[in-house]
Amino acid sequence: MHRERKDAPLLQVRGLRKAFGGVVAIQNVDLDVAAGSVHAIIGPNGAGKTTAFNCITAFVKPTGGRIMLAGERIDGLPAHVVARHGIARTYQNVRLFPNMTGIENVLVGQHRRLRATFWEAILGTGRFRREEKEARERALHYLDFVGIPHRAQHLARNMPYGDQRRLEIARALVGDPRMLMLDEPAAGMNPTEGRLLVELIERVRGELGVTVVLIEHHMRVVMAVAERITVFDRGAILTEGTPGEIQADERVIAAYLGRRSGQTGPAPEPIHAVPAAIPTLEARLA
Amino acid sequence: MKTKLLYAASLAALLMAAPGARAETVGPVTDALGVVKIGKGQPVVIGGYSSQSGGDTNQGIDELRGSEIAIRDFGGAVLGHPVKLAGEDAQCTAEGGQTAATKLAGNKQVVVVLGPSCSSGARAGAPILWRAGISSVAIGATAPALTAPDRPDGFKGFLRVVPNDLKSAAFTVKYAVEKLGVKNVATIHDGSPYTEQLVRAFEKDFTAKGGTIVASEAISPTDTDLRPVLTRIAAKKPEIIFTPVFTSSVGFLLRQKDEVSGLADTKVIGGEGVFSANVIEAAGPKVVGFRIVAPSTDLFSDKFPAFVKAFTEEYGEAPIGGFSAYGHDAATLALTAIKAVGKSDDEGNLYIGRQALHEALMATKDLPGLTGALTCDANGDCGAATYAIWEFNSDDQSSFAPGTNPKRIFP
Amino acid sequence: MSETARSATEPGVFAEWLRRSTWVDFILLAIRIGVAALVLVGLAGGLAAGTYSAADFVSFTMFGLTIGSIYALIALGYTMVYGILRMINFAHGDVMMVGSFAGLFAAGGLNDAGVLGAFPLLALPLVLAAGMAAGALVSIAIERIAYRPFLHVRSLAPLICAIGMSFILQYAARGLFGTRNRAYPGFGWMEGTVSFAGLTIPIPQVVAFVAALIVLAGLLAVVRLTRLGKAMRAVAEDRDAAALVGIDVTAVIVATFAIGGAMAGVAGVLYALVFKQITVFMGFFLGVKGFAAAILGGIGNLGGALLGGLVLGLAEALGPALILEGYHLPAPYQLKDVIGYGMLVMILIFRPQGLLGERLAAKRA
Amino acid sequence: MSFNTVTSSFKVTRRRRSPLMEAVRLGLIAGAALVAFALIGAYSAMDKRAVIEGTVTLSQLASLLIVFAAGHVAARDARSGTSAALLNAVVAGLVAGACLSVLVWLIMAVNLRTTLVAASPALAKALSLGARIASLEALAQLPLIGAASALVGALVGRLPAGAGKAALTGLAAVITAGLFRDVFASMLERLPDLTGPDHEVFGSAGLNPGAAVALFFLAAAFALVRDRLALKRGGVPRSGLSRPGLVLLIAGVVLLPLVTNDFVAQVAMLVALYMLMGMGLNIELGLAGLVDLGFVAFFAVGAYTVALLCSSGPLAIADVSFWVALPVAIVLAAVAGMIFGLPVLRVRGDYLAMATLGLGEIIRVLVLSDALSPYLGGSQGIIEIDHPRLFGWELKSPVALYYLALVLAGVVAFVSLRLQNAKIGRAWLAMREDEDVAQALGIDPVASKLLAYTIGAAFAGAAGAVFAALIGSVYPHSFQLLVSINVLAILVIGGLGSLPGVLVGAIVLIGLPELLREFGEFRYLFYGIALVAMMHVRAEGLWPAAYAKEGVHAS
Repeated sequence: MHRERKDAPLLQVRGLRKAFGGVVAIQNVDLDVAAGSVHAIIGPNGAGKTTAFNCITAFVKPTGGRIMLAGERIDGLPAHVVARHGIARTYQNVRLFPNMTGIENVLVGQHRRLRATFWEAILGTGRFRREEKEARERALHYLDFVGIPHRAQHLARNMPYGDQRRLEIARALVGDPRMLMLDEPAAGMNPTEGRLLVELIERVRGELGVTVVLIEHHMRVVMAVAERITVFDRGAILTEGTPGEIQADERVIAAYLGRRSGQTGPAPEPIHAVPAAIPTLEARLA
Repeated sequence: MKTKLLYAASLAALLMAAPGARAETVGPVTDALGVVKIGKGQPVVIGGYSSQSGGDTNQGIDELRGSEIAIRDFGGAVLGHPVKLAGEDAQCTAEGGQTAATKLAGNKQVVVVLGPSCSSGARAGAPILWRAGISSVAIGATAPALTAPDRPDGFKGFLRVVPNDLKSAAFTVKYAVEKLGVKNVATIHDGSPYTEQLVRAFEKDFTAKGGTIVASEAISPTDTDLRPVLTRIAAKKPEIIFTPVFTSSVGFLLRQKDEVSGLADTKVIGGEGVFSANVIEAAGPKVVGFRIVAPSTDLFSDKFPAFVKAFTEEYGEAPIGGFSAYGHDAATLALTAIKAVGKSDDEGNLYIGRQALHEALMATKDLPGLTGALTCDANGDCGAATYAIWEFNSDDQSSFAPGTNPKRIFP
Repeated sequence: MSETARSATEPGVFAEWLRRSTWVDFILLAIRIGVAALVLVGLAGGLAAGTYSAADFVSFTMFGLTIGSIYALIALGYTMVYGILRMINFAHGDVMMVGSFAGLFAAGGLNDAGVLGAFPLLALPLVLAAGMAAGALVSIAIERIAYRPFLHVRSLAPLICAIGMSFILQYAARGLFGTRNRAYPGFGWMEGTVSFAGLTIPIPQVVAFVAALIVLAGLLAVVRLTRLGKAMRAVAEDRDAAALVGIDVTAVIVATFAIGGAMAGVAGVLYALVFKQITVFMGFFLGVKGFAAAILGGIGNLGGALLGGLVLGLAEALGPALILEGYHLPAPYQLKDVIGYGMLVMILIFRPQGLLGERLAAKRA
Repeated sequence: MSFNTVTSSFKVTRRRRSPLMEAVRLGLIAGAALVAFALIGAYSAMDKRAVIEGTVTLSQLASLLIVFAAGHVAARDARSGTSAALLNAVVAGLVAGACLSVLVWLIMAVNLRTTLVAASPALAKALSLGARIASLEALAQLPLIGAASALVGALVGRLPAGAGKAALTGLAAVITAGLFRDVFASMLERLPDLTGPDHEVFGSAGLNPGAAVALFFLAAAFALVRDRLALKRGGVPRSGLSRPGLVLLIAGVVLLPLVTNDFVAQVAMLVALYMLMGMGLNIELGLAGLVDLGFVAFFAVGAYTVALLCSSGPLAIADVSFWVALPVAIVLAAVAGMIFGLPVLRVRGDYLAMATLGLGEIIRVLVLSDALSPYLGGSQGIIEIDHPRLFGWELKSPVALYYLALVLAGVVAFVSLRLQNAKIGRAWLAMREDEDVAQALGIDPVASKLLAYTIGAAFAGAAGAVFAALIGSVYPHSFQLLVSINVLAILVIGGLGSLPGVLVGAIVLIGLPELLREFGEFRYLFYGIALVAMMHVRAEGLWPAAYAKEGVHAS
């Protein structure tokens, strides 16, 4: 029912502002994410990237501005309604249901797809059973899609970190979102895992046709997958452009460097990563 | 197959569980409801159920302690067998009464049961006991319906030593109308079945005699500040306040009454639940002038102080309310009846017929008890039912002694 | 460009509210309106009935402030502990009962020793000290048994343990001290009354009210000015971070419990002085009321605890006269708990941060 | 002073002390426990109940066990050799016994009773064990008995594992048989009399001494044989409950009321009722994570609905069959759940606990009030409720009503299981684990909580309906806050989110205390101690939900 034109923006953010008490976390954020694209958000720690994510997914209430998904306003709606509009997300520090198994986690992700009513569940009707069976198959399919088919019966909290990240993506994808928002999906991953992640994101966009927005510090990953990049700095948008434009932008490098000198614990990767990412990008384009 | 077996088994169980005592002959005794045989040297088991936990704990513990003192006063034995009181907890709820009664009814050695404290428990419990052929002598269950002439068959085995609410209410009305000549009365109950019922009975009687109930208020037993409700009452200008609530509430009421303007001259009349030394402690100096409706014990006034003394020695504290005396009387009534119908054989075994015991209990006449002379009527009301108005005249707890403090002022 | 687009499509306030709201919001609004209507109709009816004189209402207010001071004292202890641990100490009311009994025995001892007669002014501090010491001890024991072992696990264990401790305290006290009502001694000078604005107020009630203020001031001083207070605030804010910067979290929590227990002891003794008699079962529901007062005022906020206590007391004293009277209900004071708890529920639903508190409920969630 | 004794017994700090000091400390702890036991009046009360007829009373047994445990612990210290360990135990026992001696002496020498009501001459007499009160002999025998008991405790600990366990099993069997005399005696009454009239197993209060000795050896032998068999099969002797355990438990639950008496059936009936409520709260708390302390309100709604619909009394609004009233009660309780749930469910955690507590109290006060008494009977309740009829049979006996409750409990368990494994059950679990994330996955938190609350309320309503039919009358006094606390405790003790846990919890918290109903005045004291102890020993519950177990093993 929602057919997106490839060129029209799927997500439109205008004048977004969020203040915690007197502290302004973000202001004047305008953001357009094209349907079917992979859009990265980068910026130093504390630049307001996750706050913007949280505003879009209704985790926090924006102080001002508006957010539209496919032309419909979604700001101010409760999180589950936003989710029902087709936004799914993952979290900076993985938030799975730790005491549920892999498949259970993915089944929860299908919550709004399942139609069987409460009474059908109690009576165990044919439709309910068919639907449950189909849901399980679908869950297994998505576990397979993200590359952890063997984790179906493991408790989420007992899985290795990388698998937890993948499980989180499977849980988000299984609900057929229009837009998937990944908050630092490559955090804590080694280069091999990073490459696999790039591949996964490509497939998400390519095979499933889901628009992807990601926050990422690993420039290798960002430059490999993003079509457009928005750079945040100190709560506002510094600039936006294609990976090539961003890499050439003096202000971006300055922002990273400037932060580096003033801050105690920023992401170590970016400074070296920005130049190092170029071959990867070229390889991809070629 | 398995399920069928189970079904058959449960049917069998249903049949077995079906009530109905049959005539039985054991030793020298034949009885329509069954016979309890007590071996040589074995104790005579008397059941008891009262509120041992929950909100009415004080009263329930008091009652069974009263019964224990009675057994001691009886020499601790009847017909050469020691007496054992098997006290259970009835919690002052219907389900508590039912469970305790079921437990007692399951014990074939239980001869008679004392209790319970509350009418709700009696309503659920007494029929269960009677189905097992066991008579019960209630201590604190005062609901009139329990001994009404049209009560269901299940309550035939139910007797009580505490007079029912109607009697005490009627006496209080008589005092208010004939002696005090008051027209406007306020009442307070605390939401317990006992106080509510008593207050309603009083209101009905009093209105019938031409009086006016100017305020009919209720509090909760956990309330500590009664001044708002007293202010409300004061606005209606009653001449007296009738409130059969328990010790804590009476304490707060009397202490706070004088802080409310307009009630200084209003007398408070309490119920027999506070016929104890503890109300003196609870109300402090304000107890002076407080009147209560309680059994007239003048015939046996030497007994009561002795009872309080024995009680205090045994349990470290004096009775908290007035109901321990009924506990004593219930036990005395039961033991006297057992003594009358028990038959021993040559080997020293004791046999007690249940029907015979019930008849002996019902036939009680002029038995001297702590609360007066006990006489059972055809419906199981055995209470002495001679009431008096007592007035406290000293705030010294150690002075508690019916006759001196509180002093009988009517009739 | 975006500026003009925004202003052109800016919907009205109502339309905006409608867009943002879900069915839950509609129902909550309906409840708000319903409750407000109930209260207003009752209020109008109550005032129109004219049962009470203005003097009566002044009296009601005074009664409310008295019981409110007691609630406030309990709430102060509650709020200290809750502010730090974010756990309900279900046994707090029973700690108060223990403090009350300790005060009673101390008073008995002092009386036997002749201290009461010789130095009547010394009696109150000594009795209070006994109550505080006992309260603090029991409270520390509760911390040790019910809270410390479960500090780092998210479970119901502390709640269950605290309920268990509440039973243990009540019934152990019943076994040890007996069931009877105990009269609390007055200390000569406390037996009198003072006249104020045409009212005759018994001195203990004034003492209770003043004590609530003093205790509040003392606690505020501790929390704001001392090292311990600083550590407490740090632990309340973030336990792990506090530990990282070298604060002995366990010691701080123990100290908090001790202070909370001591406050309960004060509440117990003052309660007994005002209401003159105590029993072993008196603590539980007073504790619940105290907690309600703490929530009402905004949990974790000391001033809020005082305010909440007074408001709750006033609501219970005035509510039946003002609101229920309007519905001509029989025995309206039997329903005063409906007003008290009703207020608690309404506050929790519509203003979980309480009258003065910050939005802790949401923050914690 | 009294408070110090209570608290000091809990102050178990792990500091290195010399073994002897450690033994003295243990002795003092045990002594404090003994003194507290005596001073709360429990000793005197339990002294009236014999465990072994004419030999050991319940209070003596409890005291012996306390010292036994102290001796056991004192001798456990790995640093010392056997003789030193035994010496430690003896010291601990001596000290513990001496504490009691001091108490006896104090009771007679000083009047403690103005403060401590139980410190009576009667207590001193009971503690003098037949000797002249507080005589030298009486005072001296207590430490000696203590030392002996502690020594036995130490010896049992030092026995080879199998033998020690067998001894403990034997002891446990004797104690169980003695404590639950009424249950076992009623079972024996139904069996043909094998032992003859002169060899009764049970006396009027407890086991007969001969039977106790026989039982001890039988149980010990059984334990030995079982362990041998288990070892032979190569398995480690298992403790705790397993799948066969569950089958046995269920079989016991179904059959026990058949082979015993009405009292056991009555207790089983109460257990089944609490199971019903427990499963309701399990949906709310175990699955959806909603702490509800006002649960009893829905129980009351169910009970009052049946009362109003099935009573032949004056307040009845209809006189229909129980089978018509039951669904109405369930639906009304569910509706009540929905009405209350809506506003309060936006509140979380402890706040929710308090909000629901408030709601429960509001309902109780309203039901009790004079304002509503023309409709609900006020404190006089509603009486003369008809018993259910089934094919012309009146379900009246506790056994019949027990099976009614059990069938309902079965249905409810079935529904719970089905829901747990459906979309809504997963949504509840997800909400409990992480509400924000669940919401971001499209789960409407209020709607799914509300559903949990409504279903929980419906189950409680069913329990209330059976309750009304069972008792035949309803009074507001039956719907106290305590009921809610009881149900909550059942869940936590049994294991949150676990259906078998509900069963186990109900048996432990409702069934066992009922069998000791005669000690009602100490019921809540022991209840409180049990709750605290349970949380310390096994906080995840007796029968944790399967996934929790899996987690424990895996991590």
